[in-house]
This record gives sequence, C-alpha cells and structure tokens, in this order.
Amino acid sequence: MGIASATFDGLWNHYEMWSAIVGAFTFLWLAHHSLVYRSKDGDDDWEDIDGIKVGVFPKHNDDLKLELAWTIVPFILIVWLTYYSWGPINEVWADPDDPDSKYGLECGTDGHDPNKCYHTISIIGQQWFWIFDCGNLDAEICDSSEYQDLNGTMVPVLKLKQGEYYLANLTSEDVTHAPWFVKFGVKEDTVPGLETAMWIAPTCETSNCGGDQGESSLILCTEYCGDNHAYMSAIVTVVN
Amino acid sequence: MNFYGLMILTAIEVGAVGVDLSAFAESIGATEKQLTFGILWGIGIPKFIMIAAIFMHLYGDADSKILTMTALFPAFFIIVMIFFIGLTSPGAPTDLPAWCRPPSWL
Amino acid sequence: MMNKRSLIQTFAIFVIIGLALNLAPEADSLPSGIAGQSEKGCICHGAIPDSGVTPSITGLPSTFNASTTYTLTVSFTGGPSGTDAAPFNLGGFNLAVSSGTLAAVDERVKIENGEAVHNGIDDDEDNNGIHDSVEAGGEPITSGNDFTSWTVNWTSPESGSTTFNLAVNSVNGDGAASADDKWNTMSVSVSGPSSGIVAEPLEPADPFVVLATLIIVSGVLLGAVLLYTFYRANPDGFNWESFAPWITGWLTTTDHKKVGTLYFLAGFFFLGIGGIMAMIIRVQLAVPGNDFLTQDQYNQFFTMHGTVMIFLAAMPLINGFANWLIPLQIGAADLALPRINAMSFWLQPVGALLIFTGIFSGAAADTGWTGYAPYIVSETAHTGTTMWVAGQIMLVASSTLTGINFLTTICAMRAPTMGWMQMPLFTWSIFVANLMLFISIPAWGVGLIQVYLDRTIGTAFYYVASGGDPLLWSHLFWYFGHPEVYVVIVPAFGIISEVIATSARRSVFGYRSMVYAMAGIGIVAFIVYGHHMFTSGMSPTLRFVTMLTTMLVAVPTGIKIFNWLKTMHKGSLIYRTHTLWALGFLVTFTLGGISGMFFPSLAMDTHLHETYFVVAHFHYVFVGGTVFGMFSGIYYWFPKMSGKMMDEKWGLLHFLTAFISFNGIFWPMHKLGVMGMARRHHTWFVSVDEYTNIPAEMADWNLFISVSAFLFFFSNFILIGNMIKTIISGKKAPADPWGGWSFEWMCTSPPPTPSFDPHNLPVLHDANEYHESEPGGFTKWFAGLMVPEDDSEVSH
Amino acid sequence: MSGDHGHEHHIEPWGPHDWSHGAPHNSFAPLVMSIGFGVFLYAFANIFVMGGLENISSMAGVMLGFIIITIGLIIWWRQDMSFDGVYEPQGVGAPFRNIDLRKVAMWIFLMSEMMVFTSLFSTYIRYRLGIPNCEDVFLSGEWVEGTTVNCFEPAAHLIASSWFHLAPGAVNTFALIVSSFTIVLALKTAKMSNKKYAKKYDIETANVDAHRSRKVGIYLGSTLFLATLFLTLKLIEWFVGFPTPGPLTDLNHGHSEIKSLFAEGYTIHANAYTNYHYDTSYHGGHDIPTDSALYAMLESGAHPGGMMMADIRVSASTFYVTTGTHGVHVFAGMVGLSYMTFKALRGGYGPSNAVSIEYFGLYWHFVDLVWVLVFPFFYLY
Repeated sequence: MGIASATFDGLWNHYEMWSAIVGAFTFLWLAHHSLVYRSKDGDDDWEDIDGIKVGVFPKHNDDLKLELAWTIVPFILIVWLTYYSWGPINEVWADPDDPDSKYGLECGTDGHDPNKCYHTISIIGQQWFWIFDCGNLDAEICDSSEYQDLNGTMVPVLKLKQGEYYLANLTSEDVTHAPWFVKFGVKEDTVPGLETAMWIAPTCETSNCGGDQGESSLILCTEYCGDNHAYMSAIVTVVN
Repeated sequence: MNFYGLMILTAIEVGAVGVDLSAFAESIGATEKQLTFGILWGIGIPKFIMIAAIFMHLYGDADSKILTMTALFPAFFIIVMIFFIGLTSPGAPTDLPAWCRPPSWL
Repeated sequence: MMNKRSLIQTFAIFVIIGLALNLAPEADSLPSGIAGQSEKGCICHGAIPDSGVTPSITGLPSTFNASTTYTLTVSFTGGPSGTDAAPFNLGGFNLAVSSGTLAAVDERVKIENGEAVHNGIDDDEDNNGIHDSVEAGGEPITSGNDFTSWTVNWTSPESGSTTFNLAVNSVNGDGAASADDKWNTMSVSVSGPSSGIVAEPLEPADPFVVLATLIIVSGVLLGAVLLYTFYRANPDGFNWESFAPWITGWLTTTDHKKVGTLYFLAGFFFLGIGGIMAMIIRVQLAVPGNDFLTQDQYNQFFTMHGTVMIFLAAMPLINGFANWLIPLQIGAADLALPRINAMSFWLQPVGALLIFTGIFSGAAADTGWTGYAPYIVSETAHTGTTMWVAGQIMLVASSTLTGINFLTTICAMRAPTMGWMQMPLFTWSIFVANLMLFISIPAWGVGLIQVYLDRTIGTAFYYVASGGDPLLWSHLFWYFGHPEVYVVIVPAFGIISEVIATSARRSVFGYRSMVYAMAGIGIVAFIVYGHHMFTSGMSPTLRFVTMLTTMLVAVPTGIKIFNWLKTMHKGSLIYRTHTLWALGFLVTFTLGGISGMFFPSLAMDTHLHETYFVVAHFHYVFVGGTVFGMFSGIYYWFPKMSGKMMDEKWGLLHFLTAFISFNGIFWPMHKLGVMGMARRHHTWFVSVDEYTNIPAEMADWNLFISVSAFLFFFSNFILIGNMIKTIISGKKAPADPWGGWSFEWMCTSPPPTPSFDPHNLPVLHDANEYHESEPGGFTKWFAGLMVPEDDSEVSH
Repeated sequence: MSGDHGHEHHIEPWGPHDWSHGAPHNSFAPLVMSIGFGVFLYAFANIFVMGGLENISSMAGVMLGFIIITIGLIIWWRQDMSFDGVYEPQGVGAPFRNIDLRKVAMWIFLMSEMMVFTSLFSTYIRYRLGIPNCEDVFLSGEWVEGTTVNCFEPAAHLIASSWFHLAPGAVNTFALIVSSFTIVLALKTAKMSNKKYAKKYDIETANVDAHRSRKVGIYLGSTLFLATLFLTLKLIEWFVGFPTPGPLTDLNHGHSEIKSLFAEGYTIHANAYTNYHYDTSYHGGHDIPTDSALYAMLESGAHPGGMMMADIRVSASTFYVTTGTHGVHVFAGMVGLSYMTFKALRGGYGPSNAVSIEYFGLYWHFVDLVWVLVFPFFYLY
C-alpha cells in the first residue's frame, strides 16, 4: 500500500533510489579509505607525502579534473531531479480554469468536460476545530454534517466520493492552521485574511472503499496554532 | 560647497511637494503623484551620492576605493530582500503563473 | 592554613548550597501558571475557558465513607448568563466523576453515559428570544438549561479517591452559540476510606517543577565544579580574599581566550538544559495518548527546546571555538575590539535570563522557535512570549557585535605573511559564517522588534484585522533563519576539514575548491529560504523560484564531502577520538544532507512539511553535523586550550555510546514522519478500527526513540567527566600533539596572554613555490583599489 | 609601539587604561551595560501589555535600566578618556591594508545598519503595495459611512497637505544637513596642524591648543544642539503641534494652530480614522476630482456620501516605527556626541588624535544618509 498519493509514491521511490545510490557511493568510499589508509603500526615509518610542518602552509593537494567531475556530475543529477519533480507541480497546484489540467474545469460551468471536472468546497480553520462547508453539493458528493468521537473530542467527518476531484478554498478565522489529509498527502496553510486553495483527489485502497461505510483517514492540523493544536483533527471518509 | 548643494536640493524637494504641480503634471501627461515620485527620486539619488562621496570620504581619499567596495558589498543582499519580501504578496498556490508551470508533455 | 574568618565563610557557602539542593523540589512556580483544569472542556461556546465564570460543587464531604449517597448542588456564577429579560437559557453543566455513580434528582438533570448533564433542549427554534411554548400560547415550560444551579445524587465507591470534573456554560440566552457565551471548568478530588494498602495515587510530577529542579541542580553542579577547579588551580589560595579578584578577573576579562572559555561554559550549560527539555518531551511522546505534559506545557517545552539549543547552546559553542582559535590561527594578539567582544558575550546570558522568565511564571513562550504570526501576537499566546522576544533581541545585538569583531579581525589582522589563500579552513569557515550571520540577523532583529512593539504598545504589524500580513513575519524570520542554519553548520565544516587533514596526515584536498564551496554556500543561503514556506500561502512564483535555488544547495555541500573523502586518500590515518568523531560527522551529515534533498520537490514537500521527517532531517544536520563537529573540535583542541591531554579510552566510550544512540533516536523518525506523525503535537494515536492514523507498530518505534534519547543524553556526560578529569589530572600536552600545521600549534599550550607578541608575529612559510607570474587582471584591479603599500594611513 | 609580552600588568576594570600597551584590558563596562539592557527591555515590556497601559509603576524599571546603561557607558568612557591616539593599530594585508582598524569596524557596522533599514523599507514597500491606498478607496466609492475600511494611509497625505504641516519635517532635514556640516568642520579644525591653525586664527602657537579645543568643542556642541533640535521637532510634530498666531493664521486658511499627528488621530491604534480629506461634504464636495467614480456616484445619487472611516493602524505602525528607529539612531548619536564634546572641551582632540571624530562622523553621515531616504518616502510621497 502506498504512503500517500500515487504522485507522492512515484517521486518518493525515485528519490529513494537516488539516495541509495549516492549514499552507497559515499559510504563505500568512506569505509574503504578509513580502513585501507590506517597508519599501520604506531606512526613512525609512514610515508609522509605532503610533509606537513608547523608554521608552513601545506603543499596544495588538488586535482582539477576530479574536482570538476564532482561538481558537474552532482549538478547534472540535481538538474535531473528538478526536472523529474517539475511535472507533479501541475497536479498539486493545477490551475482551476485551465481546461486540460488534471482536474479540468468546475463541474457545472459551461464547457466543462463531464468526466473531468472538480467540485469546490471550503474549509475554515478556527482555534481548535475545523469547519467543512460543502456548499450546495448534494450529500452523495460531499457531506459534512456528521460528527464522530476521536480520542475524547467530537470531530467533524467529511464524506467525499472516490473518483471525484475537489478544490478546497481555505481560510482561517484567527491564526494559521493547515489541514493535512494524511492519506492523500496534501496540505496547505489556512492564513487569516487570505484565501488559499488545495486540490483533493480522494482514493481508496480497496476498489469498493470498504463497502458503504467507506474508508476513513485522518486530517491533522500541521501549522502550529496554540493550545489544542494536537486535538484539532478531523476525519475524511471516502465512499464509492 | 557640498553643504550648500545639499541645502538647495532639499529646498527643491520640499518645494516640489508643497507647490501644487497638478497643472504642470497634466501638461506632461502624468498625475501629480507620479510627478512628485519622479522628482523625489531625481533629487534623492544625487543627495545620497553627495553625502556618501564627500562627507563620508568615499571619493578622493586613498582608502576610498576599497571602502566603497565594502559599502557596496551588501547591495546583492539588499536587492534580494527588496525583491523577495518587498515586492511579493501572498497568494494561493493555484494561481502559479504559466511560465512556472511544466510543459504539457511532462 | 585558612584563618578563622574565611573558615566561617566557607562553611556558610556549603550551608547555602545544601539549602539550595533540598529547596529545589519546592521550586514551585506561580500556581496561576499551571492550573490543573483539564483543557478539554466543552469548546462549543467560544474558544477558551473564561475566568469570569466560577463553577462550584457544594455538599461534598472532606472524606467520603464507603457507598453512601450524597446530594450535591452544582452551580456557577458570572458570565453573561441570562442577560436577556426572558428567564430561559441561562446555562448548562457537565459533571463527570472518576468513580462512584451519579443519579438525577429532578427533571432538570439527566444522566448520559455516566455523566450528569442539564436536561434542556433549545426551546427557541426560531431563536427570536421567545420560548417556543410561550409562542404556542402555553405556559413557558422551564427546562434544565433555564437555571444556574442543579442538584445531583452521587453514591460513593467503597474506597480510593474520586475526582469530580465539572464544566459549566454561561450563555446570554439568545439560543444561538455565539462568541460571548462563556464556559469554565474546575476539578476537585475527595478521598474515601483507604482500603488496606491502597497506594495513594502519585500526584503526577509537574513537568515545570521537574525542569526547575533540574536547572537548579545543574546550576549548583556547575558552581561546585568551578569552585573545585578554582581550588585545584592553587590550593592554598582557596580563601575568600583571593576569590574576589579571581571572579572579577573572569567577569571583566576582554582576553579572547577567557571570553572563549566563558562561551564554552555558557554553551555547555545550556546544551544540558536543552537536553533536559528534550528528555521531558521524549517522556511525553514515548507512548500514545500520554498526558505527562498537557498540550499547553508541551508547547512551551518544544519552543524553549528549539530556542535554547540553537541560540544558547550551538551559537555560544561556535563563538567559543571562534574566540579561542581565530587570533591564534591568524597570528594576532587579540581580536580587533576586545571590549566589544566581552560585551557580545555578556549580552547572551542576560538575554537567556529574559528568555527564561516565562518558564518561572509557567507561561513561557509557546510559539515554536519560529514564532509564526499571527499566533505570536494573539491573545492566546503566553505572556512569557514578550520576554522571550526581548531576550532574543539581545541575542541579535550580541551576534551583530560578534560579526563586526570577527570580520574586522580576519580581514585586517592576519599575520603579514598570511594571505587569504593561506588561511586555515577553520578561519575561512568562521569568516563565511559571520558574514552570513551579520548580513541576515538585522532582518530577524527588525521582525522581533515589530513583534515586541505589537505585544507591548500595540502597533499593528501583524494584526490581521487591520490588514497586517502574517507572512511578513515568515519572510523576515526565514530570510534570517536559513542563513542561520548555515551559520551553525559551516564552522563544523571548518573543524572537520582541519581534523581530517591532520588525522590523515595529508594536506586537505582541493583547498581552493573548499573555499569557493563555502563562499558558494554563503551566497546561496540567501536565495533559498522560501523552501520553509512552500505550503504557507507565500506568493507561488517565489515558491517556484526557491524550489530551483534550493536544489542548488546540494552541489557545494557535495563538493566538500567528496573533498574530505579524497583528503583521506593515501593518507595514514591515526585513530584518535577526534578522528572518530570526524568520521562520525561524515556519516550522519551525509545522511542528513541526503534526507534534506526530499524537500525541494514541491509535490513531496506538501506531504512532508511539518512532519517528523523534517524533525529527523534537521536533527541529523544540527546534532549529527554541528554537535558532532563540536565534539570532534573539543577532543582536537582541548589539549591546546587546557595544556593537558584528554583520556582516549573515555573518548572512545563516549563516541560509541553517543553515535549509536543518536542514530537510534533520529533514524526511525524518518519513517514516523512519512507515515503520518505530525510535528509539534503533544501526543499521537495509533490507528483504531474505524480510522487509520499511525500504524500500531509505530508505537514501539516511539518508545525505542525515547529510550535511545535517554542513552544519548547520559552518554554526553562522559565527555563532561573527561574534560573535568583532564583539567584536574591530565597529562601535560605538548605544543603540537597531533602534528597540525597552523599557527595555534606553534605557541605553547595553554597559549600565553596576549597570544602573540605584536612585535614579532609568527611568520608563515608556504610549501608551494609560486613562480612570480605576471599578476592577472583581477589582482591588478584589486591592488589598485587598496591603499598603496608604503605610505602611512592617509586620513591622519 | 606597544605590546608588553610577558610582564604582568595591573588589571584596572574601573579606571583609565594605560593605552601604551595593547590588549587585554579588563573592564566592567560590558557586563554592566548588558545587565542594563536586560533590565530596560524587561521593564518596558511590563508597562504596556497588548496595547493597554498595564502598570506605570514599572517605568521605574525602565529608568533603572537607563541608569545602569549610563553607568556602563561612563566606565567605558573613563577607560577611553586617557586615550591619546598612541595605540591605533592598522589593517595588514588585503583588503584593508594601512587603514585604521576602528575605521574598518565602523564601515562593517554600517553594513549591518544598512540591512536594518532595508528590512524596515521592505516592510513599508510590502504593506504599501499590499494594502489599497485610502484615497483610492475613497475615490472609488466602495465604502459605506459607518463601516471601517482597511486601507493604507501614508503619513504624507496628512503632512504634505500644507506648508505648515511640512515645516517641522523640512526644518529637520535642514538641521541634519547642517549637523553633518558641523561635524566636518570639527574634524577639519581638529586635524589642522598647529602652524596652519596659528596662521589661520593669527594667534601664537603656544595657546593654539586651548583655542582649538574650544573651537572643536563648539562645533561638536552645535552638532549636539542640532540633533536635539531634530528630536524635539519630531516630537512636536508627533505629539504637540504648534500654534500659527497672527498673520500666519490666515496663511493657514483660518486655523490658529497646526495639530500634531496624534491630535489628528493618526495613531497606531487608529482603527476608525476620520479625516476631512475623506468627508464628501467638505468644501461642499468640490475637492473631489470630477473624473473619479465617487463623483459620478454622488452625482447619480448612487452613493449617500458622508465620512469614510478607515483602519490605518498598519500604515501608522510602519510610519512611526521606521521614523522612530531613525530617531533612536539620532539619539544614540547624541549620546556619543555628548561624550565627545566633553572630551573636546578637555582638550582631547588634536592633530594626533582626530580620527575618532572622523569615525563618529561616518556614523553621523550614515544617519543623515538614511534620513535622505526616509524623508521623501515617509514624509513627502
């Protein structure tokens, strides 16, 4: 089962592969040098290459070709990684009124493509609880009326539909908060006095999202907001 | 000499704001605000240079050149701060401009 | 040998110390600060409990006897209850008992899953302020929430003690939940007959009392160690008369070596305090749903842990190394401005006192070390935050003065024969670090002053209602914040370059590319700070630009790591403790650098931001990088500073325990972060059947982390013990124990005062023969800039 | 020159130093001044809390803080008083070869000061571009009498509205320029060789020193006076206001005095700021430009007119804190000037020891340089 959304898993595996390669290369080199180049017995007969003496700036020990190599090769890797992670930006921050983005146009606006459109909901953060507002979407698409007990506090439950796309407009009443949909791997700050936005593409592990009661996962607050920052969580349930 | 120059420039500056320039502004097709803005910059920069160069010995002494380099060293960091903090305003990530977005085939 | 008068005085000191030691546990802070009220009262009416409402329970015996029924009256006064004329909707209550059973006496109260609640429904559906029953023409039916006091029966259990948790609401009666409805909670516990050997339930140790006790104990220990070293310095001088001049000598010193030692003392003391806070945080996070710390206390602990570790432990330690070594390495008598050097030291402990004032009142800063607006200026932030901000303003002043001092010294006071490209790499690292610090810290200073004025005279920089922009603080803070984290790591680079080169007995590989790499880091540090704000509502263009620039940061750091590795090529490595720590640094810092590369890619950062993955990354780089670099530097230069060799066996023990327990703490945090453990949460929950949070097996990872955290904490006392043992009875150290080449190894250890006689400064020879080639265009241009070689200073 | 390598010199943490040898000197000044800053910051935070006056009694703490800082300064100066310019180390090697260390240190300090004022200017630019301008909001008509509007009201809108309002600011600018000039004169007089000095003022070379000390003292004293004038005029402009009696009254179109910014209501707490500029009925409304939307709405009756209430706390905060920080730097300069004037009158500055006037001059010209940028940005535009 993936960590978060498919995009995240793809990026994560790719970065993990490269980290393994770079890590192995560096640690093998380190291990080799620190074992092979040990001073053998005591330290009197070592072959003093650079002749280091007190008060004398030591002989330069550089090799331009090598240094250029390990400047350019990491740079190329970095350029490749930037290029590789440039693509998903269009998914995480798609443009709401660009018809051929992943999420298309808003469902119901003229000219929207029916099987590629998104619904707009709004999420308001307040000092220490979330308010989900489905607007006039019908309950089957988005419903935020239920509450459920979560470790001692009553928290709202946001019911979304698998396969639908949602654009959440975020704002806050008092201080900064940030809804983090742990399973979908997205978060964005709710800043008071500013309207930010976040794309949510709910998915389930099992194809029918665990029967009718749906698969639930957590929404945590990930921008420090004071006393009950840890209790300011909510539940998102994805139904089929 | 430098002193009198500064006094005159300041007098012009204050005068430019005090006097009602709207008529003159219309004639060159700008609002009075833009005209005052232009005048203030036009006078502010020479005053800045006169004080720095003459009063602060950044011109004409043996150590002037190297000290001018020291004075100008933070220029890069000032520009970075003015652009990053001064001239940006908060916004939602969805209105990322087109030139930042990846090409469609990616 | 001690005359009678000083005998009495010494005896008096020991009495005071004894008193302090056993007074410590009672070092209570103001009761108001750590109110016992449970913070999970009903949060439907307004956000915070309001002290205007005073709930009360009467009818409780002092000690109840087994299973008897008591009639309690639950009531409250105050709050807006019933300001409207119509006598209905005054308020409600919720009473929960930890043992025994509740029963309703009249229809005003009902029992819901064991808790007594007012039996009242909203009687005003169209909330026009008139009772529905009256509207329907009938008599107004009074219901549970039309009163401010209720009666309940409680039958007591056989034994043990019972806690009564009462939450009351006082509403203004308009029938709608509005912000001016107030609520408050209280809890009282009554003990019954003790049944046999019922263990009196341990009052949970109050974390602030634990912290205050440990601070006082470590303060007393530090004092005792200082007194003992003063005694060992010259045993027969150990009397009151010679103590005064000795302490004045330290309080008024401007000698860079003594100020350096003061910095080390302050740095290690606060490293200990920060460590204690970390341990308390780990106790809280060891098991899911723990309540050793309430969220409010947890917020204060992680804020103070961050502030203390970065500004009061890491920076002073770096300044300690810099103060000790820069004049010695460039061959100068002292720093350029000695008195300002002393001033920049003394600003730090006084600033620390200000930062800690919040702790003693129990309302310390709870804003995170980043202190984001608008929380930092909101009412809900603690009163201690203003003092925390004031203390940090003093740290800004101290860092600016340090910056002036070191930049002037390195630029203008090098020994005549030492050019820029002959300076040891540690001096280069301090130069680059101070340049970055010096250019970036005013931005933070201005931000802090804005917050200080917002919280005192009420300017509106971050007051959202008047158009204040919370992101301005994030910008100003991180414009300083990111160069600050490089300021903390670059000196460690310098130390590692010196230690690895000398241990491998080779000159460092690619000296010039090392210098350009550090300069590169210095420049790039200023254009990447946006990656801290990828999800913060910053302008999206800037987020994209800083994504690109942040990718660049890996290149110079990569160059340096490869240069260190190449330095060891064909060397002949002597394994001393400082070598072990340098190799340890290479391992942990590389891991930290690699885990850091996951953040610039935006799609991943939206998942990883503010999770334990970030915590793991920056601890790998802060502790694995800076602190391990410092340890390596201490073992390397301690003989030079104290004149005595450290014990290698203790050093090896310290390395093995600390290195292994360090990885035990922070490696699992990567997994925890990715799986869903958020940062700055005072507790976490394992997944239950209806919803998935952190998988169950994560629970024991957290416990594993907490255990290795305690191992790491105590392993560092081996170093402290080693240092004290060395000062007292270490073997005499030669001038150049490890075969280093730079100037500090030329003078005796410990070095004389002033370090070099300004008349005959050391002369640096250069092993590289320079063929006197025609100076290039740049050198000619630059020579033209400078004051000509021969004539005396012109401005006389 | 100096350097007493080896022999144990006396530690004099209080008294004047024997500057003939180099470091280290001991001094109580750093410790005392740090405690002073700590007490000051602690006490100031207790007077006002969250905008309200909490307890005035802790003003005593602020005074105590100042006293401790002054004691620290006095110790610092007592040790500096005996300095006769013998021990003036110079830079070695690139880049600051043969330049006095204290001059290099002053320039590096000014680099940091530049960053302080850049941060303040960035805040100002961000808010001025981020929040809509009050006048534009007023002329756009999108406001209703009675509700407050969030907008940015530059102080210049009030200050540059009439010559009299502008007078304190303008006189301040002239005062700063003159004070820069007097510092240059003080330096020139101090550096002039005895021979030239005697010839210039045709007095015997014997009493040149006394005459020079008095003249340098006068120049430094006048700079101190001008700095005090600057701060007093600023406080008048902020809090006091000034009368325009007699013939000036009609010049001031009938008002007998110019109200201070505080009296005009332009304060950091002004969340309901009203001003005659934003009153549609002022002057029968013919001040409103005819091409503005508001004029059209008033004509067509779509807008009831009346007085616009504005929440200008952010713009007031940026104005007061930026000009206030500049004021604090002028005050710091005054503290330095008072010491230098005292030392000058006691004959401390002669051709061999004139450089400290030059280094203070660098700081003072920098403060004037900042005012060259602050004045147009905050007062005129």
